[in-house]
Amino acid sequence: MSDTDTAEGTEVADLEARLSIYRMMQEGRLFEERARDLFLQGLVKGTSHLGIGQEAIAAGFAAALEPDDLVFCTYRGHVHTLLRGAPMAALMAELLGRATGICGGKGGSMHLTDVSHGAMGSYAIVGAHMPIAAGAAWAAKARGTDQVAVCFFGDGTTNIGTFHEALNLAAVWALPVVFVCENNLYMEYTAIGDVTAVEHPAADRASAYGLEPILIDGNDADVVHTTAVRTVARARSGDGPSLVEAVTYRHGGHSRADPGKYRPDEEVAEWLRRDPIPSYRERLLAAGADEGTLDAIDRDALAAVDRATEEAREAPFPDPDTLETELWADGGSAWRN
Amino acid sequence: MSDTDTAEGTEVADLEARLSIYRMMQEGRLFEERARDLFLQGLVKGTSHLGIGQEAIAAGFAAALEPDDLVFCTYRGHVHTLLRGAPMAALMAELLGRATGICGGKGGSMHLTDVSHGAMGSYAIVGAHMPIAAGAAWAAKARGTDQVAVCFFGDGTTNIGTFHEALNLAAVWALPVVFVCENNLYMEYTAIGDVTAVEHPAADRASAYGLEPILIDGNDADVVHTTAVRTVARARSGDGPSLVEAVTYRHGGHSRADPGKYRPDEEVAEWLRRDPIPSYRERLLAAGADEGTLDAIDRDALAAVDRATEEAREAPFPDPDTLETELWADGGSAWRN
Amino acid sequence: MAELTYREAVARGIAQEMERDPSVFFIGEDVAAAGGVFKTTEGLLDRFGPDRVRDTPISEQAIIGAAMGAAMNGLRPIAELMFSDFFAVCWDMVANQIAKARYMTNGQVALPIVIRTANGGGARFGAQHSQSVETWMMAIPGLKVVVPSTPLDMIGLLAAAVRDPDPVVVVEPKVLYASKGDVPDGEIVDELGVARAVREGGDVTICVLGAMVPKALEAAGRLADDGIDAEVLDVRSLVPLDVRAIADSVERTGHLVTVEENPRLCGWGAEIASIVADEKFYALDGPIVRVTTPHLPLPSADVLEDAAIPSVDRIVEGTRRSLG
Amino acid sequence: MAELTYREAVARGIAQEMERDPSVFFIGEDVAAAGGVFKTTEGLLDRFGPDRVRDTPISEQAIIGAAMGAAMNGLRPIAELMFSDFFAVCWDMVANQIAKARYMTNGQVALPIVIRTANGGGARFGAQHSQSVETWMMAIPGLKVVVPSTPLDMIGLLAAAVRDPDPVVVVEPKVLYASKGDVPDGEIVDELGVARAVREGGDVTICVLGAMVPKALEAAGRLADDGIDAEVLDVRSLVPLDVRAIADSVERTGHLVTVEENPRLCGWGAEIASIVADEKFYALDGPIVRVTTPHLPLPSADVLEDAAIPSVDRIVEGTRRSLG
Ligand SMILES: Cc1ncc(C[n+]2csc(CCOP(=O)(O)OP(=O)(O)O)c2C)c(N)n1
Ligand SMILES: Cc1ncc(C[n+]2csc(CCOP(=O)(O)OP(=O)(O)O)c2C)c(N)n1
Ligand SMILES: [Mg+2]
Ligand SMILES: [Mg+2]
Repeated sequence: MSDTDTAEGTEVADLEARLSIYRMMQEGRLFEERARDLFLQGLVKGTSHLGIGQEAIAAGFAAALEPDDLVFCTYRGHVHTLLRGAPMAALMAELLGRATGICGGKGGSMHLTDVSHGAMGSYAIVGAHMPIAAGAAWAAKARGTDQVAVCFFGDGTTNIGTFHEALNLAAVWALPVVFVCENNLYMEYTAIGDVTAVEHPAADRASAYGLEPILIDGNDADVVHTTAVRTVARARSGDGPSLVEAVTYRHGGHSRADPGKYRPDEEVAEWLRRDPIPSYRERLLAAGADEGTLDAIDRDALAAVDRATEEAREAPFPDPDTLETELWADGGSAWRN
Repeated sequence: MSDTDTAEGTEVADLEARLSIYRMMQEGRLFEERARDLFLQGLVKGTSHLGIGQEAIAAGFAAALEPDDLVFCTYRGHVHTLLRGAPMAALMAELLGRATGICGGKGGSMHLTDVSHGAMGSYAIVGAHMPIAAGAAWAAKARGTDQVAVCFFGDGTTNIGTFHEALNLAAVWALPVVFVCENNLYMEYTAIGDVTAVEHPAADRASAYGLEPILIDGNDADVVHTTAVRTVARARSGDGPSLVEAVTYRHGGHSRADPGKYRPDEEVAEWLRRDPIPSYRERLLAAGADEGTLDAIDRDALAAVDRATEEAREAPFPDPDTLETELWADGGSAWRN
Repeated sequence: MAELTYREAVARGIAQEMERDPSVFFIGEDVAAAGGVFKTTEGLLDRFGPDRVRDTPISEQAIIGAAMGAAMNGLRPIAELMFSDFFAVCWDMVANQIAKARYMTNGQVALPIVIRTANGGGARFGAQHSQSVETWMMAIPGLKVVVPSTPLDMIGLLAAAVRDPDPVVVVEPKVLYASKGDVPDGEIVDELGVARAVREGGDVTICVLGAMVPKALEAAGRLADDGIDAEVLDVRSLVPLDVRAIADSVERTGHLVTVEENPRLCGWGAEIASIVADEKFYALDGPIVRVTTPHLPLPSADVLEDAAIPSVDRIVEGTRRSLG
Repeated sequence: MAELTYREAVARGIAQEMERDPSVFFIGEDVAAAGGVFKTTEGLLDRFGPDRVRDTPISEQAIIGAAMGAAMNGLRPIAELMFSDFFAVCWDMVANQIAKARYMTNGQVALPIVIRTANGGGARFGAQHSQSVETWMMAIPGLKVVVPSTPLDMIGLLAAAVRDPDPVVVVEPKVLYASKGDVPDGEIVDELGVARAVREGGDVTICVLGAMVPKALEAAGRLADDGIDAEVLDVRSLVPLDVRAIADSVERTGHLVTVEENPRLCGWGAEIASIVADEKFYALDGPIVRVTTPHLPLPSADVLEDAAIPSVDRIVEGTRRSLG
């Protein structure tokens, strides 16, 4: 992408941090590949939306955040939630509809949430979380907490009303929030270019909110991380929101039901070549990382996924009585006396 | 306004057309001044929103439209509806809640509509009519009718989601619609600058939809008319939508309940000096119009308003039985057999 | 005669109407090239071309708003809302604009619009993709609402909706898409506002619609084993509502049960109950029982979702209780 | 003790809670500098400053979404929706996000949010600024809803709403803003979920709320002249609903009338009717009658609007009919 920022000229993180980014991408990838296998075995009942191929964005940002920062993501949010530190077994259990699931089975794949780790929810209505993230940032500012909110969303989301309302409010109130558009070129089955009035659905609209256009290679974890550090710092220092467009690609279809056949074969092949993980591995090796270290990360990630899978598969199904719990703060769901 | 287009260098309309624009502004003004008097006498029961001071926009556009073009406006829509050719007495009767009202008393001040004259409705939910206008334009294009839709809205409307959705759709589908932002600097009681991330709430956002920024002096009827001719022609020729920001001012408060005291006195005074009507009169005189002709227009306009008022005041109140008519196309409102 | 799935019936119904009337257009997200995320609209793009079958941006307010504007200017648009939960993001267009325009303008504006939508639970999609929202529409004056429960009804009611001069919401229970039924050849057109007794019986009236119809029938079968002869009325159309059919049935049976997938409060069952408790009070021989989802969002896990949505067991039990 | 208008009671209630709890913030359109378009929030900006009392853009989705996000991160926001009709433009935030978040996350997210709104007809504002939407909220699991009918209730229920850990919608009938009532000095806190008999009587139970309360009382007065002793229950809280108070009253009177400003179909009156037709069926001695606005948008002309909204006459007539 000629019009994309690169890491050139900007400091990349040190090797340790980059190894951690690598580990995060690998964990995300293996977790989702396992999730896909479990779907194929019929163990995940609902739908699910994988971010395989897009991990550099989640990892690059996750590595730039503090523990009490707040992340808001979408139905395509497994990796974002995991990389905030949510327990893997509880995430897997949620996909499998078990009692030990992170949401007790009430959420499912599209609603993974772990508030204790600042994973503030996966939202399944396109765009809804953008004003919500702005609101969390407003509270951070009002309370003087130094937190930053980060809100991930897709290219297709740039055409819905909440995108516009949230960006304007965040800009006017100078809120500490970073909006990150994961532009994977498609909505469900329709190419974003077919239904959008500008070429870069987020970056070309930044100026409508008085913001700098930021368009980056979302498959380059270093670039993403550098951008994350910069925009998060801007937010934390009180200078207000940013809107980042990170171009990427999902390797598979939109959701479990979708083989993704509407995409030209060459396009898919080209993006598989640009898989963010192997290329990052190469780069780290070139930067002096030890092959053994990387292999160990891979092994550990796989072992973690294996353990989580086993734990989740052995977990009990929810007690049907829990159906009627946790509508209200009193733990119940009574609407009458 | 230094960054505003002027009529300089562009052809203005011929004198006859300009006299007609003058007449339209004067009719609009006198109609609304009368409406205001009737409110003060307690004859109009609900609220009402006057466009006094903003007539140049309505007139400049009205003069550029064909009979079967379609106009969509807001609760501040008396003048727009009138200038499409809606019968004045029926508009006045609607304000007074009479049976002869243009909507039989069911609409009221905020919902003046005259479909037979292409006045496709006054919409009281901010922004709602923007996608609706786009839809009318879509039908025009689909049916090959050559119609253009024109949609008027306020500065405050640029921050609601429908603005964004409508502009994107209109641009992507290259619809024959002109969106006209009447930027009167205020929403209800809050200055638009206090809650908007850019200086020019519409013009600075045109590029987000791949459109040219068009910022004009909305109190100069010639400028408005020239812009209207150009953007309507563009729409009619199949080149797609435009977004026009016309800067203007309402002389009074937002609605009947509002004395408008939140505005600095000097600001109000300055804009009263820039009243679009007297200045246009001067300009027409300078351009060779005859004083007597202008006086006759004024007299005729006043006479028309007097007649309409009288007719409306003498009209009967609605028969309460009409309450239950016209929910459905069969004329009734039955929800059961 | 052919056996069609409910999903195929959607496409057949739309095609029938688009073929007949060139002013019928169809828009929605991923409906054209992809044939719809539920594969309900496959083949329409090929058959009617990109002018009449169009993919939209993810802009539900613009989709529904554009349908309204287009209807004001000579089209008869069919718009799809992919999941009925998304009515919430364009509720103003539906409830404040489309529903009110004709009345507010005293009949100047006719809005022959159809909005189709995939509704309800049972697919383990979680709370934001599983709602039953037919009552939302019913509560807004100016909207008509139908809920077809078979492929044949799907075609016939859709056709009636397209031909109706007023806005009609066609609610498609997503768990029925794979269900099958016989459909005669040729044009099929049904009528809005007509309920149908899918089982006749003299002991108790069960009002039901959509995905709950098969369950109510199964419950009636079980009750029959115990000598209770239930009449199962597929309400089919919420607005207009076939009050006559309901009242006549209760007049004969003396007992009423409503079965709905909605959360408990203010569902359409409450409306029917209130009508009967007024107009047929003296015919009633026992309490009116409403079987509903508890007043909760739908959970995702299958165990929990199954516990939430009315089951055959709960319909049987509710019906027994109505007998007093 | 002071005599306050309902409008003044709003500001007093908000001020009481903002004074008490620094995490209470207040946002909305024109609420700060201008003191609200209904002048319900005058003085709050001066008293609590622009950080805690903020004007927003015309972006209802952002207003309500921001309130939700802020509640997730330690604030107790109060958000104003200027007219309740505007719930339609942010319905997703209310119905799909705020209402469902706690349940979907199995209790991880607490949302102590209050949404205040001017509701209902009678002001000749026409169909898009006059709706009664309290039933919309009631139908969505996860929302609490109160409708204060006096200045004292306004303060007390608002305070209870602010202190409640769950989202509460406070519905303010706009025609009541100018009404007056005595309010004691000092802190006022009421309780959600408690109905109040504003008139006791043994012959028939009239359930009512908001702007219809004074009308129901007037109707009861007229009925008393004819020897009919009506109990008037101000329901006050739709969720939680004081079913016990309603059921106890019907147990004593044997007759039920509901009076609501909503259009006919699926209003809260239907829910109450269906509860009573089930749980108190054997106590009923006559049909349950619902008095509502006809199933129509509200027209603007005074003559028509007055014909639409339940009148004292219609309440009297409906009550007589309920007596069988
Ligand atoms: C308001 C709304 N409209 C439609 C959908 C259905 N839907 C779910 S995901 C999706 C595509 C979103 O595309 P994008 O924003 O690019 O995100 P991606 O899935 O590519 O990550 C659509 C249309 C939805 N969930 N919410
Ligand atoms: C969705 C919505 N929010 C709020 C309102 C209340 N309201 C009516 S007019 C208005 C101000 C609109 O300002 P602007 O768009 O600048 O138009 P103007 O009134 O200045 O012509 C507001 C907030 C509304 N009608 N609809
Ligand atoms: Mg995408
Ligand atoms: Mg304005």
